[in-house]
Amino acid sequence: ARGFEKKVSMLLKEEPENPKCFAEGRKDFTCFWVEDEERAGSVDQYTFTYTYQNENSSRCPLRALPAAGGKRLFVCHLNRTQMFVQMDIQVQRDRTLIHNRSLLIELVFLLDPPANVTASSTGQQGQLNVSWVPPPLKYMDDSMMYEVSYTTADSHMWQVEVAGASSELILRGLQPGTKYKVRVRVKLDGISYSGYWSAWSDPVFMET
Amino acid sequence: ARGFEKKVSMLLKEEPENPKCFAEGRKDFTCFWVEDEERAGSVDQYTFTYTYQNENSSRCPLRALPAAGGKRLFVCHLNRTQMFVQMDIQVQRDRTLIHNRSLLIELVFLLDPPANVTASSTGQQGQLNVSWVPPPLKYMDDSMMYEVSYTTADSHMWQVEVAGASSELILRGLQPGTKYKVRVRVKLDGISYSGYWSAWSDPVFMET
Amino acid sequence: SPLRPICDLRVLNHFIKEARDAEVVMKSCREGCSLSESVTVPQTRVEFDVWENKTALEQAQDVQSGLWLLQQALSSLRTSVTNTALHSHIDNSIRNLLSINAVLRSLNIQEYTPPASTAGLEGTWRVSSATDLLQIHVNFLRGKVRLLLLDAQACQQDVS
Repeated sequence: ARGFEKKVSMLLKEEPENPKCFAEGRKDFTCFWVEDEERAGSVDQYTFTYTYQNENSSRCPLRALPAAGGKRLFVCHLNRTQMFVQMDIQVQRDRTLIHNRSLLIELVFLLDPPANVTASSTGQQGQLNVSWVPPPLKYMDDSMMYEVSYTTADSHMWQVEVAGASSELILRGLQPGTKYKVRVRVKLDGISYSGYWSAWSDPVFMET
Repeated sequence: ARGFEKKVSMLLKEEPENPKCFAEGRKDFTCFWVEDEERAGSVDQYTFTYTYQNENSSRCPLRALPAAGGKRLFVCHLNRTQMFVQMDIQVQRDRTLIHNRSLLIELVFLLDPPANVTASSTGQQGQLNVSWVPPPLKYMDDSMMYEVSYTTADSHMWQVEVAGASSELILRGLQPGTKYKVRVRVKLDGISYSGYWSAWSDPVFMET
Repeated sequence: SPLRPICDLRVLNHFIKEARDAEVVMKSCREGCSLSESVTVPQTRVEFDVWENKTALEQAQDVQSGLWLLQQALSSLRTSVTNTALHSHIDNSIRNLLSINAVLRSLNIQEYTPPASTAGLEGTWRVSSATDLLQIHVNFLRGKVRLLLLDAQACQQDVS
């Protein structure tokens, strides 16, 4: 639930289209949009319809949730999906079209941040070995890419290194005897699968 | 043209089979062989036939060029190719088979050397940052590997470092306050694509 | 000669990127770039539960018949298109499909015998827009072809 709120707030900032949609795994798909609490209707005034290319339309049941800043969040969640085929989405309020969007589900992944981020000494001066556990997504682990960002513990100037499908990276050229703060985020690499950058993992601290 | 001559002379040294063949990109392929000027026939006495597995044979038109040392060079050039499919090559002179070879085009890359090689200080003692521009082989820079070789300006004992799919490498443990000579060469990494080492880039000079 | 198995997915990634280039060129093409008649194309959709319930042979045939259909469809596009920039992209895409077949052969995936006509093939449909065809081409490579290569038996033991 904590993860869901974070994802909602990230997409509200990053995704101009409505409804905003994301996949977290191979078989799930979530869409939402927000309205001002005052002007929003009750949940049964709305219908969310989706149509895969060459198929009949289906309905996705909606839930309404209170959101920050006097907003109401309308959410649809599917736990069966089809990828690599266009999906057309229509949202109606009282039979009037209010949102309209086409997408491919495999291109809107928004994953949880990498887990178990650790930083350890490599034995060499000015280096740290950063490792993490990739999100457990079958078929997709070699389609992931990572950003490792680091800074000295008292600074806010983050440096960034990019890693391909991997679960570790060695940071080099660091100041010896200094405490560093390290965090990692993940996204699909944009070839077969794509999407948004995940949130950053909680930072870990390690001295060089 | 200068690049072609260099490639010809490299393959004459390195490749025992005939005809000698190389790919410079995803869509081109060149084969050649040499004969003594005295004994060589005229170009229309020869036919160059290639056959991809499961396909009909095709002819590659030949050109004859004068070459160093009283030799004549016979060259065939294709600008469409198929990778991962075995290609059988036959060269005939007056209907008599003179050369016969089977190959996979993706295994005989011979690229131009990396461009814009530069060496600069990293700010750390005894280090040089070497960078280059990979050959313009669309999308395949992730499958290239490099050798960076360096020596002090007055020596001829080259040291070699290997870099993966990258366009820079930091040389470490150099003598401070010394002028170094640095050069780079490239080849496909041998996992799915392979080939010959390119020529070395022209050397650049930099003081640590 | 025994072929070495091509398990490196970067090879497919290169083909996908080139297929995408063809799609982009098509989208900006204004003249001489339409299909003169509709063509049969494979389904690109993947529902993972359904895919995983197929046998390896069914998966392979699904991919191979799709590659074959795309080859026919792109050849038909090639003859109806007059735009030269597109010609080279379509030629390249057709050659890449042949190379993908060769990659499948290298993985010891059983040779596919194309049917006499496209009529009997299950799950196919027809498109009449060249842009749709090139989009389907990209989606097919990104989806089913990649899944087949990822699971290929020949690549499971050999981790190189």
